[in-house]
Amino acid sequence: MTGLAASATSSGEAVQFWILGVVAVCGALGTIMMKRAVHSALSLAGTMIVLAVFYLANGAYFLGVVQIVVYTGAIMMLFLFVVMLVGVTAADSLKETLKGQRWLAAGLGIGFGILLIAGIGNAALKEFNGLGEANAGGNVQNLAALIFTKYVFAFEITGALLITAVVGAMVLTHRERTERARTQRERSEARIREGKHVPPLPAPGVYARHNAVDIPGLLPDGTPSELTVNPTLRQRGQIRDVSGESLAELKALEQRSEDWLGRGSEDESKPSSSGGQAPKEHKEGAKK
Amino acid sequence: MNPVYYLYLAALLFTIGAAGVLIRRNAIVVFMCIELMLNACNLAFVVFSRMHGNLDGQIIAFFTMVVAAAEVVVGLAIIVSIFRTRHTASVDDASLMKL
Amino acid sequence: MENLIALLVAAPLVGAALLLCGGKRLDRTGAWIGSLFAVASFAVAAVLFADMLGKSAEDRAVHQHLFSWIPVGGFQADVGFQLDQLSMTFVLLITGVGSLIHIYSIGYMEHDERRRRFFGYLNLFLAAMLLLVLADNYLLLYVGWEGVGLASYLLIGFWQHKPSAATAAKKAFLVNRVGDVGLSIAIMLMFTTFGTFAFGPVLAATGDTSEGKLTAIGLMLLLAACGKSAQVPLQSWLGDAMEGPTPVSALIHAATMVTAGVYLITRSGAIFNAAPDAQTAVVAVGAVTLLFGAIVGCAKDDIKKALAGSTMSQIGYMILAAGLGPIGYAFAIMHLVTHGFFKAGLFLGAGSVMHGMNDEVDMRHYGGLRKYMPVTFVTFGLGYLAIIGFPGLSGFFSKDKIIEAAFAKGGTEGWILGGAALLGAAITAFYMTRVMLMTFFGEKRWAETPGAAAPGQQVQHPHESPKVMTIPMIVLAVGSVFAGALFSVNEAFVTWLEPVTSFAHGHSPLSATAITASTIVVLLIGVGLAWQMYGRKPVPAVAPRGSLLTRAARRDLLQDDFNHIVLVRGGEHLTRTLVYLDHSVVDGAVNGTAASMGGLSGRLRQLQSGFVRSYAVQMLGGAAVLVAATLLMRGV
Amino acid sequence: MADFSFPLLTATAAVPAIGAVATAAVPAAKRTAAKWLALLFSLATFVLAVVIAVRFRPGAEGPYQLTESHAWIQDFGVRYELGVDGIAVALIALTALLIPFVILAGWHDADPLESASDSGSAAGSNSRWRPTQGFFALILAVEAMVILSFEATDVFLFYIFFEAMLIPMYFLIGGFGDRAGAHGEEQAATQRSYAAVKFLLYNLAGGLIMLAAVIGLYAVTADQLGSGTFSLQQIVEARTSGKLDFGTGTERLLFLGFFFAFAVKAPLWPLHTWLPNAMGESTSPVAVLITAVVDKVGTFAMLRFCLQLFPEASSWATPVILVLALISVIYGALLAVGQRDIKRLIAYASISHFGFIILGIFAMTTQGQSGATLYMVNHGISTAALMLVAGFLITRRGSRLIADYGGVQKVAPVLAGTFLIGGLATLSLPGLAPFISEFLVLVGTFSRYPVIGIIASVGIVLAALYVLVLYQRTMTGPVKAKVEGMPDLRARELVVVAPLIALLLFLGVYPKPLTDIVNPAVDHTLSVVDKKDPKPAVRVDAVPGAGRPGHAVHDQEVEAAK
Repeated sequence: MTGLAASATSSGEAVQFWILGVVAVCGALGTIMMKRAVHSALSLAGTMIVLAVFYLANGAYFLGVVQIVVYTGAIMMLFLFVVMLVGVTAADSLKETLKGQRWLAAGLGIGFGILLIAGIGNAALKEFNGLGEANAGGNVQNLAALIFTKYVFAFEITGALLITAVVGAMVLTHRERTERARTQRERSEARIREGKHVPPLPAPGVYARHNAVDIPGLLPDGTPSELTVNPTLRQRGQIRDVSGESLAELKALEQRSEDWLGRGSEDESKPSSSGGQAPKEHKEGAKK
Repeated sequence: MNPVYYLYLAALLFTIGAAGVLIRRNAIVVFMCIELMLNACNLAFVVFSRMHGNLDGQIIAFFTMVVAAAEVVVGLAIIVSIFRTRHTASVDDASLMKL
Repeated sequence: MENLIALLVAAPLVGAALLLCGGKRLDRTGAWIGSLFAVASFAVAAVLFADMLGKSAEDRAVHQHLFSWIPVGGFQADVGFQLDQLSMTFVLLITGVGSLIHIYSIGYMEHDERRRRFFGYLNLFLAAMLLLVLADNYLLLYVGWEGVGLASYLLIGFWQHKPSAATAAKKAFLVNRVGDVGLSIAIMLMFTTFGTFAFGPVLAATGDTSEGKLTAIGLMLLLAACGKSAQVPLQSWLGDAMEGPTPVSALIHAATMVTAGVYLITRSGAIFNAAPDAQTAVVAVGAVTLLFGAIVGCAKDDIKKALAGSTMSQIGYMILAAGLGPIGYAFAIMHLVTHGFFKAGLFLGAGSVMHGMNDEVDMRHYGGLRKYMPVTFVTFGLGYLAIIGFPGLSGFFSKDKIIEAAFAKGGTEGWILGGAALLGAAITAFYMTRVMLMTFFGEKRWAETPGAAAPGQQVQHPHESPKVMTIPMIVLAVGSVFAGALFSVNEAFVTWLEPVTSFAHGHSPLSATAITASTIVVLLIGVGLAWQMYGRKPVPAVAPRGSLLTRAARRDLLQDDFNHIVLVRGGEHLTRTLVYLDHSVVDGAVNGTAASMGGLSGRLRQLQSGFVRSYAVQMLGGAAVLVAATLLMRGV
Repeated sequence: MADFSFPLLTATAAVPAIGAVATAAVPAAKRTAAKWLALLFSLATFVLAVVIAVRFRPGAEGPYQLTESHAWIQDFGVRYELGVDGIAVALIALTALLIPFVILAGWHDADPLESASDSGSAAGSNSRWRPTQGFFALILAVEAMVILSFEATDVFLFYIFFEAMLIPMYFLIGGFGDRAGAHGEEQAATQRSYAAVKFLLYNLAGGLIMLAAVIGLYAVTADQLGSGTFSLQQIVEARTSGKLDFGTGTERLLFLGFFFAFAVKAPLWPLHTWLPNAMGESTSPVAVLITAVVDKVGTFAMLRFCLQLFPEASSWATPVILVLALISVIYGALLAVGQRDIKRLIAYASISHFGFIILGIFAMTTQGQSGATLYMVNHGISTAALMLVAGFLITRRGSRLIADYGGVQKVAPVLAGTFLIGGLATLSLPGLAPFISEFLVLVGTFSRYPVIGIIASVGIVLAALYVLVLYQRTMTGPVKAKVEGMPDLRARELVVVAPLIALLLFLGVYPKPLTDIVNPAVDHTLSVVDKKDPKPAVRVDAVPGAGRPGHAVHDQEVEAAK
């Protein structure tokens, strides 16, 4: 392990670098290219894991672990939470609205990168005295020593910072109820007053043999009712419309009973065809 | 192999992140890109600490992580509250200095 | 005794203050108060005069230092008086004639409701004029110099409701200002040359000074004199100044103020003696003006304007004499005094005539008045005889001496000047006779009853003026008869002035008798000519078109038109363009800058789109620039 | 002075400041009380100024007296340093003298309009309501700042008040106008705000450039003296002892920085165009405040700071400045002739007079600079007299156009008389104070630059022209219909005008008290600039007034020259 931290880098590390480096870059590109926020988050997580490995490779064992735990563990999860929370319009079009913004961004980005690389290039970074003796007593212990001696002040301040952040987050997100919550009576009265849809909303899944929340209930004629499912789900397009399927199965049932009653078998293929199209609809419903 | 390549990689990631900040309109993704930039910096710090043979770089990277965590918390909170009022997370829509 | 000198100035000053700040309650008594103060200062003058006669010629000059006025570094201006023979002469003339005219005005201004202020102004004038002649340094003299200018401004424009009067007053002040600039520059030159501008040191130090500087000073003094004494080219104001009440014309624009120029030149004699070129300029101005004024005087039908022209020309004589140097100074002053008498008398006479004729000034509406106002006729006549230099009367002695001195200048110059002087005498005789005839002789060109009035004739009830007006006229007439003779008795006047204005006998190519004879001859020619034109045949009630010269002379030889076209119009155009430029260019430049700033900021505002990402782009650009800068710094 | 414990100078500046606060605090209903309070404070200030003048000993050692010095901002060597020389004393006296008259003259200028007074409290016409308290408080504030800037001997301290002055002036110009707008109150208001903004921008531009110069000065001193300082005295001493030496280039730049600000304030051609607007649109007391008090700070600062801090640069720039001043003299006079608006005419006349002042300052002769200082005082008084009477005239007729008047002399003789005297003072008639200063300036200029002196004296004639034309068009001639019922000066107005006229007469006849105070300061300035009066070509032995009182000054001058 200490060898890893030494100045002379093994060829193994080189291989590791070249492979994982490519992965990291791909992850980064994915982050900025992917259409859905979720995918961006995932690819970013990938990059971070790679970076964690690189930390380890550079002798920052503690950081490597922290990277995985805190970043990929905590922060990315936080991201995903928010994405889920906000994710309704998460799929934003990559079409540029600001004029010339994209070209400017590309140009500046490339120029900046070139500048940085040039800077690194002409910086004299030849000699490497590795972390051999720095990590002598163990990386974590030495870090701890530094944090609690040399950087103790900054450390305390970061503590304060974190507290502040927590409070801030609470203040920002916690919404104070300004008006008194309306009692059930009042709500019902209001519903009567506005007159449309007086009874409570119908539950989903009724009359269909499912009772999952994402399946609209069917009206007597078998068509699905919008009212029965949560609008958020509808908006996300995560409703499974089983109307067609259930109708087909109804038909198949009648067919079977007729068969069983020994009626004319002039229409054999129907149930198979209907049964054949049902799963397709099912899939579509799921995909929608 | 010369660890300077790590630095090149860091620069590359940083640039990509910056470009992302400029290009993406979704606030969350913008935040991610910022995280990406921070991470690039961290990588550079770690590599530097290896170069100089002392742990200060790592310490800085450590602090950076803490700050990044705090920043994400607050930032995301802000995004959520904006989303509540505007029903959108696009940074372009938040072009006025009022909610 | 010298402490009285301040009293001379103080008395009329107090009077002026009293009358101007006194308010309504002095309205009735104002006239008498003013006259009282004038007479008081005359009394003081008489006392001082008696005292001076008591002393020997050398220590007659008296000084009184009051206080240090403007002490700044090397620049030491004091308020101090110097009373020597020259000043004394003027003091007597000013206070004497001044008092008489005050008294005369009591009658003349009887019906003017603002006469309190009138007498206040008159007193103010007396004070300023006395200050002028009593000052012991040029700066204090300058104060008096402008003071009389102010007084004359106020008095010319006394009837301010008449726009013509207001304009005339303004014109007089402005033209005088031009002259005053000359005086102030002269004082500055003296200061830079001698380090002082007190009479004593300056005039003493002329010996060891470059002639060029002295010439410059002399010319500047001459400019001042031209302004104040209405000499060419600054004479244009005197004619219009007749807009003022007649006593003012008599006192200020005939007897005293206009002669200040002569006083200045005589006082600065030492400078002029050392600067021949300046002297030449002086005599040239004098000669030109005496002819100019005489010619103008011939053409005017307004009696006061005619007299004004004559004043101009008489002062031309004095300036000419003063320009002749030691041979002339004394005679200049002498003529000044005699002129003070008879010209004042003539003006008062004219005033009396106007008083009797409802302020009618056009001589073509007079005629045959001798029967109606005998006293006026007699006094005016005596003054007339005096001014044309009728043998035995004062004008004869003084003018004759000047002509003599002019010849005595010597060389062709002498001949030219002498000739001019003679010619002037002839013309004087002509126009004065003309005035006399048109006013008092011939058919009356007015009617006593409306019925008898022929077309173009006014109804007049001419009557003799009250005693309070006639008595001063009589006194002045007496003076104009005997003064000359009195002065000439074994050159009393010359010897009197000699200690101040060094005197030298001129040696003219012609004998004195010859000159006297020739003067009498030209005199007779002039009178005869006038008799021919105005005495024998009746005077037309409307002025005939007249010859080109006549018409030019009526318009002051076109000098005013020149002023109007060149100075007034030009000035108006200049100011108008400047006003425009100030608004459009000087101010416009600034406003333009402001506008362009506004435009620029409007353009810059586009950058602040409010889009976070465009800000981010700018940030990244800035970061890139910084990195590049760092690299370059490290690179080199 | 060590033996002098009571901070007289601070008190003199503090009294009006306190007065400003007190006046502003008076409740809105008690307008008259506010007026009297303001008047009271201004009079107290005047008393203090008189005390200063008495305490001040012309012959004493050292350039400044009654000095106070306290550390203020150590890090930048900024000290609270006050001190007066003769020039400052004269100008402080002038300021403290004029303010009571300004307040008296503006007694009713800030009253609510008749229409506003009845319906003022009601909604709508609040915009036309002029808060009286504010008006007088602002005037007092201006007085305090002006006095402090006359007293400050620390460049930074001076700069602060030099700039802060603009704020109350801005509101005075923009907020209060005489109801003589030709096209109604609304347009008058827009013109006012235009004038106020113009005033502010011009002076701010100058001030900012000066700020740069001030910082530069600090940098140089910090660089060369080790510790940077703004103290005028220290810098001058360091210069003379050779410890401090700006390079030629730096000195010239710094000089220009300072001079630009002062030239805007003064105002010098071509930076003058703000003055006519400001004076034309503001009420006549405010106009007097501008031209007679505030602008004097500019010329005063030229004398105290430009010349003493940067002698070489001053003498380097002299030719150009003299030419500009000459242009101002002639140009201002000519434009005054061309004006149709009484107040603008007076404004341009002031521009011409400021040209004279600057001429005198940069002629670098005793006469020139003493003359310039006297000129500041006399011009203050004479313009105050003329402008205030003009203001009375304008408020009577409700118009600023000369053409609207005529024959006033017949209906209001006293008003006409005072107006004429003010005008005569403006055209510097001998016997009135301005003559002395103007003549001194001309002599001083002439003795070193004859040609400029001669051209400048043309200004005398032009002055006569514009004054007399103004008087003739307004006061003489047949009585215009609108002028018929015009009342003569009231008691209050006489109280304002009479003392000014008396002062003009007194200083015209006996200016010695003033010259005695001013001369030593001028000699000190000249010794700093290291200039001597040109000696006359012919040495006349018999100098008049040798061994007389008033000749002592001459001896002092000789000593100072050593």
